[in-house]
Amino acid sequence: MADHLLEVRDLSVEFHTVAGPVQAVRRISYYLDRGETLAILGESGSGKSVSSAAIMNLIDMPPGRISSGQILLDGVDLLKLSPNERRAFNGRRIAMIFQDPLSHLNPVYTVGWQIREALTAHGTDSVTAAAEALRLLKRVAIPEPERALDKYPHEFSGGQRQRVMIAMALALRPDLLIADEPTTALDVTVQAEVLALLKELQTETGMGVLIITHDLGVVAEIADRVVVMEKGALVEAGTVREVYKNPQHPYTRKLIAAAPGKGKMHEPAPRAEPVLCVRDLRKTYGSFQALKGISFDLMPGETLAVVGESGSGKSTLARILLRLDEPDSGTAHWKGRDLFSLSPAELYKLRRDLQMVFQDPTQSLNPRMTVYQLISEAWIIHPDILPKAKWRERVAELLVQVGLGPEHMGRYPHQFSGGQRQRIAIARALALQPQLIICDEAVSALDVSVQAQVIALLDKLRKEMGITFIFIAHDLPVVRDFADHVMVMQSGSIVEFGTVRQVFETPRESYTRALLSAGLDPDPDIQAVSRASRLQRTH
Amino acid sequence: MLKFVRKRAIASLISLAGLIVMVFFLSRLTGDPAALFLPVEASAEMKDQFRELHGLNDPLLVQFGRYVGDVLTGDLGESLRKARPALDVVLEAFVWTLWLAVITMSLVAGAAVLVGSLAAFRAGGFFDRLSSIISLVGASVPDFWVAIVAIVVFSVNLAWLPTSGTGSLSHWILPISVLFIRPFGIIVQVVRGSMISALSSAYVKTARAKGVKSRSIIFIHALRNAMLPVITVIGDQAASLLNGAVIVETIFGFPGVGKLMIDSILQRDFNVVLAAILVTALAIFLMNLLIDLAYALLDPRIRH
Amino acid sequence: GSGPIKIVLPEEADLLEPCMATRSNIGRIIMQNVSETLTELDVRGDKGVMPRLAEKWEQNEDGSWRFHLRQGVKFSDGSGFDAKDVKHSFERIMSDKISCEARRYFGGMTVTPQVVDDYTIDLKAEPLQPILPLLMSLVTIVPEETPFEFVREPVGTGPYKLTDWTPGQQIVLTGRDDYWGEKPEVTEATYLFRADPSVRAAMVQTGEADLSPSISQLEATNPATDFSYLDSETVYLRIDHNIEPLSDVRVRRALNLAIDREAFLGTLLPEGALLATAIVPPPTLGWNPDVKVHPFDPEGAKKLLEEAKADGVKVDTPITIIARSANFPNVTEIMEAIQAQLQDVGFQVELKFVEVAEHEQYYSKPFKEGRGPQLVAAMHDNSKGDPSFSMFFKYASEGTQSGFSDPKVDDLITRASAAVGDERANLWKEVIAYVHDEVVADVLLFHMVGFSRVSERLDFKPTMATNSTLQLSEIKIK
Amino acid sequence: MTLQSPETHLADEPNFATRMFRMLLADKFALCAAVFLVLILILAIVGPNWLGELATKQNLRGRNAPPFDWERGWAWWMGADALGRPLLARIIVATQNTLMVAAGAVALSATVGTFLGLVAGFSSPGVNQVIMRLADTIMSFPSLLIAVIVLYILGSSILNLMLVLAITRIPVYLRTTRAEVLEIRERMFVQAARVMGASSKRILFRHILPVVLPTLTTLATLDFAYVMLAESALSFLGIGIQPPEITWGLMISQGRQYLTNAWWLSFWPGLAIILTTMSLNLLSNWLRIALDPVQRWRLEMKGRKIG
Ligand SMILES: Nc1ncnc2c1ncn2[C@@H]1O[C@H](COP(=O)(O)OP(=O)(O)OP(=O)(O)O)[C@@H](O)[C@H]1O
Ligand SMILES: Nc1ncnc2c1ncn2[C@@H]1O[C@H](COP(=O)(O)OP(=O)(O)OP(=O)(O)O)[C@@H](O)[C@H]1O
Ligand SMILES: [Mg+2]
Ligand SMILES: [Mg+2]
Repeated sequence: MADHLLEVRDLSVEFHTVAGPVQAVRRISYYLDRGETLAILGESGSGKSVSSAAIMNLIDMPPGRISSGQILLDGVDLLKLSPNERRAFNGRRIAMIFQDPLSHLNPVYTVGWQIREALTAHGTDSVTAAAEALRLLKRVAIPEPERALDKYPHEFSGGQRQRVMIAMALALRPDLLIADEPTTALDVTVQAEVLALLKELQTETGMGVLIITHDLGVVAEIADRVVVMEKGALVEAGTVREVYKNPQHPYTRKLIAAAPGKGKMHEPAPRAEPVLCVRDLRKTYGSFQALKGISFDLMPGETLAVVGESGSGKSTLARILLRLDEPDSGTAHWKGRDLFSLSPAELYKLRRDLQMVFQDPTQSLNPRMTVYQLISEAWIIHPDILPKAKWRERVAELLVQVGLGPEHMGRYPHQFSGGQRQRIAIARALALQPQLIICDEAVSALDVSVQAQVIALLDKLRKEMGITFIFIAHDLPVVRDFADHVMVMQSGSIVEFGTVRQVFETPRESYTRALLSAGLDPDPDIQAVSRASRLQRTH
Repeated sequence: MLKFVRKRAIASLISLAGLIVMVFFLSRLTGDPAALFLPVEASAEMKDQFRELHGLNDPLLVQFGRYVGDVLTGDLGESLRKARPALDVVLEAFVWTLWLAVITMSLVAGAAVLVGSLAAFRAGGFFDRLSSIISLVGASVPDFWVAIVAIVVFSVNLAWLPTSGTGSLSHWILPISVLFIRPFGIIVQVVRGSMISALSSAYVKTARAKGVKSRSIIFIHALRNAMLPVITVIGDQAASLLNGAVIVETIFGFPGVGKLMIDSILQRDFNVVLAAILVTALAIFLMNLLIDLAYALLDPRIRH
Repeated sequence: GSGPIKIVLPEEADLLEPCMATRSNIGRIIMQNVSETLTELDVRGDKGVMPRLAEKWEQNEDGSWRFHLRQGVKFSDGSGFDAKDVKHSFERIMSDKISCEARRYFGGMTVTPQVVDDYTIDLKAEPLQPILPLLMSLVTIVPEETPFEFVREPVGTGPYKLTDWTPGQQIVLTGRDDYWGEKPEVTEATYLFRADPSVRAAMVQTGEADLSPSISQLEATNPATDFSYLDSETVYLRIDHNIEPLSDVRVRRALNLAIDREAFLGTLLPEGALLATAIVPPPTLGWNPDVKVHPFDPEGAKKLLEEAKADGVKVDTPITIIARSANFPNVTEIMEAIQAQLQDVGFQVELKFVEVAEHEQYYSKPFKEGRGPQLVAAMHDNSKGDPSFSMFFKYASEGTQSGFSDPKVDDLITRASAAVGDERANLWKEVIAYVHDEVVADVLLFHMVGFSRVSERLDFKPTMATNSTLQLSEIKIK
Repeated sequence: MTLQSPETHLADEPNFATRMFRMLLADKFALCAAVFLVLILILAIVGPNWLGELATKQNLRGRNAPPFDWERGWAWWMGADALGRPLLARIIVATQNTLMVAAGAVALSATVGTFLGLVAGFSSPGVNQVIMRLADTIMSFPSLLIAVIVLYILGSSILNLMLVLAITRIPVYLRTTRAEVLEIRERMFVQAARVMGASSKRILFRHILPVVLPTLTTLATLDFAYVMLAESALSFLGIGIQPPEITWGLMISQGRQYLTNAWWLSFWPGLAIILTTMSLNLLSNWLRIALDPVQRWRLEMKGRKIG
């Protein structure tokens, strides 16, 4: 027994809310051995993050409470340690990659400093730490790592931040790594590199990895065993192969069935009058060119997927189109009107038509507003959309549509899981009944079953209401199922633009091909084969 | 950066000029210095001669023109009562005040940040309650109480410290201690509040996950994020010290600018008032500039 | 013995200009210590005007005064003292190029100094000035070279010279070896300034100072070190007779009868304070012992008010007492008590506290147009021994603080000012009685007392003049 | 200001008031503070009519009567002042003026300062520069001089005094608010609101202000003490409230000279100021938690037993 690296026994966690205690985790037990990777799969909001936070001793207690259980690391019950003993464990023996990188990085320190601190906090001298920090940033493929060390978190793209988190967690080569959705914001090529890095470290140090993910491909690629959670409880456990090939629990079956990338590809309608014409958009941050002349057209009612390298300027493009940032040059015409020369009053009218779901759901929700207030704010701002009497009803409806419940209306953002927050953000965007929604990694934090539901919802809205989507994603199977056109971006430029079919079946550019081939398949067997061939190629 | 400072300097000079113009005219609406300089029994003729002598009989605009002319040549006029250049009088006093303010505020800032942060770290705990009570009493106790009681206890009864005056290092202890109390009380509370929010941020969890010591979590991770309102309030408190710690200066016979300013205002010694305002305003403008630079230094998101 | 001492004063001198030495914060330091005068008023005994730099003086035929000066006197800058210095000092004081405060004592007259020889000088006053020798006790003598502008380093013939002045901190006077007179016991005096009375008291107690000429009544608890002294300040309410209902003498009398002056003594005021019957304190020439304090008679006051009302005087008009905050200890309480007492007999009284500059506007002419009936609470200081420094200003029609105009008063004041000897005393007595009993010009309240704390190593009794002159030579060291 | 439409509030937290009340019960300190403040408020309203007479009745023979003399009426329990007036009664009567000046000055300066700070932090550099230099100017204007000028020109009255004190306190709120706005406006939820088309007004008041508010409340409660004491300093110099009006500040300044002989004269009003400040601060600390959804559990948990 004691030879397991980590053993969780009978763990239950509950949270206090006004409405009474919420059982987030119910008596779950699992173990993890040295050198092994255990994936926790599960529905969004099923308690994955909470249970791993319990291992890190990061649940706010109160309002949270570990109501039962033991967490043994090498036979030592972590729950019984004094704070000081605990501190020595954190970082050095157990490290964690948080689900939500932006809010988990200290905004006022450079990332270099923050990575170094992980080392110096446990006694590394500062010279070594500096060298190590640089090495780590290189390992997670951050461009220009020397300069990146001196940048602040807000100067990075979503995926880059996530890599900074990873670098920080790996700094001390912990015995146990808890990775909470570590690759959601990474494009597939970078994702592959990061996963390879994890594997490499694992063979080097015998690190145990507890990976929380909803991406079955990632599971197939890296995990040895899986546990599946639903509504706070553990419903299934086994080796990856067993679970994939022969799922026992209905939820697991549903999950595997919902894996995207199997549907019919869209056949876009013939090109008509575009609603959005973007011409030669440029943006620089200091001397760094984030966008180098972006031009494209967007047809009404179509879905344009934007895929590409992490840090290639996708979010920047979205922010500029919504006038959250000013471009250096270029034009964008929405239904013939130049977006960049609108007066504030015109802009206000237009806001209603153009909506966005932000890449970082936690930060984009006002922490002081309830879900109801967050969603209904749209109608306060644009009072003609819905009479007040109907607000409650409509909020409930929207919540159900995105897979939440009306009972969530009175809760605040911090009381939700990452995926749930993302869904609130989607519901908020839908509340305005816009004509264009820019979804910046809007479904990346959702488990495949919920993801499928949300995608279906969006697709339905697209068909019924003619909503146009710009869908920024790195999850190629989802793109394949949902998009009409695909735009591939790399370092600030568009490298390929075409219909889904064209891009997926006859990619013209080498980068696109690299992307497609780096995609992971949910089937562990297929994935094993492709892994082997990849290894061969590199050797 | 340089451009920012230059713009700022120009704007500051304009407001400084505005301030002086305002004070010049407004103060002259508040009474006749002749009546105050001369005894009540002085004849109208004497008063008139006094005014003539000091150019107070000219139309206000003429007086103002003359004043501006003098100021541009670096002459801030003479003190009516002291028959000395107003600027000399003010600078002499200002040096004392500056030292008093700088020393006091450094002590206050250090102590208050320490106490406030620790209180926030265990909000609701014993130390928090204790420090709250102490700081709130400090913030609301009349300073002359403390001053007089301190003199009675430490100088008269215990004979440890001189009652008042200047001269040795020990003369500074009581005034600084008395001045310390109120800003300390206020800043502790501001630090505490700001730190409570900062400590509940997600990045604090990251730091804990990294195994960072509580001390660094408080004083490195959270504190810097909590500093914006804190330095603002420190600045405000420093400004009120620079503007004169009147009570303390009065009681301890400290030759600072606060008492000078009060006396000059009450005696309508306009040139001294104007010079004093000019000097303290310059100091305060400069301090605010430093504070604004500190914002940018503390929080990279504010840098433009 | 002899040695240095430290004196703590409430207020710093902003100038040490000899011609401003009549201002108490300046005079206390330099008067007779650094700068001397020709004559000097005896405040300890009753010798009247005594010689100082003048050895003797007499009145010439034409009414001018001849002063014979002391010989062998040297200024602290080494130059000798002679008649030209006196002439220069006088001209300097009277000059319009410099606002010397001492000049106010020579209002309404022209005085022409005439050097007779090195040590004799004639002063001719127009109109004739019987108290010119007394006035000369206010004229500080400076060397002939002194410019017509304020100096900050006084040069005088006194027993001390200024050796250090650190503004805001201290002033040091050091004894002179070449002083013409007797060498005082105090070799050096350091003046410190503390505005707070309890701090001043504490400083003497801890030995940081040896003498504090003014501490508060409340601090004066130690009979070994604390002394009270009549300090020549008189508190009164100036009545503005020009405005109804104060224009009616019955109303003014009622005001006087309504106030229970006795009740203040030993409560809000020290035991030793005197009830005033004149604007000048008792040792002054012509102070009239026959004038009796208005009795406390609320019934009488009410009756007078009713009478006045019956005659159509608008006694219900609200009257405003205007007082200066921090004018003297307990001023707010005293004024509040007076207000209450006046209200008790049926006056409508409002109370208004103002700061110095504003107070001055109410106190001195020209009075504001459209003002209501006002009582201005004020404190007047006369330690000069002669009422002429008060009477004209406070009671003559032309007086700057006078609230009324009465030809008889004017006439009496003019005559008294010109008279000498007993006649002068009698005329002043008459003025005082008439103003108090017939005109009921104002509400005279108290002659104040001050408290000083003197270290036990010193032998010093403060006098009425201590407020304005603090002669170091009078201080003995035990 | 559409700070918050009450309907939405009611809609999602139907029992807002009871919830707040329960949270108040959960914090003993805040509860005491609230009770004390309510008491003060009641005294402020009824005080002058109820005890006005008693508080001005002079008795020179009973001057400076010491406190804790249970033989006499309750009004004398705190002793009597220099005119023999019962201190307790005077403190009660003074409550009204004191609160009027303090609350008025604090409310005015906080409102104006916060508003200008929000505007400065959220508008063009030009406007920002103007507002900030204005703040610098006020800040370097000695408050005493403002007092002398305003009170000299406009005459001294409670209203003018309030005005003077308010003007001098504007810069703190202004600068604090602006500094916070600079940071908060970069937060993602503010941008999200902009995407929805929220007006600057809405963003400032609905999204940014609530985040700054706790700091401002802390400042405001401390300023209460500041204002009351400043007012006492002004009285002492003869430019503040003057007798026969009374405020706690004036009582303190009148008792100043008796500090070593009859401490109670300035002690009780001083204590009143301290207690009021402390209550306000405890309440504001409570409010900070009660209004912050992330912290609120601290209070809600206390109500029921954990476990
Ligand atoms: N502070 C809190 N108060 C109340 N409920 C909470 C709180 N924190 C989390 N929960 C609830 O606990 C449950 C588990 O959350 P958790 O973050 O572990 O989900 P998750 O499995 O990580 O989901 P996701 O994949 O969406 O990140 C969720 O239903 C959430 O609503
Ligand atoms: N404020 C900023 N200052 C400097 N550089 C910035 C700033 N914001 C973004 N960048 C840089 O611009 C580039 C594009 O960022 P953007 O967020 O658009 O990437 P992205 O395509 O959305 O990537 P991801 O998929 O990782 O979210 C990145 O390399 C980032 O480092
Ligand atoms: Mg999660
Ligand atoms: Mg992005």
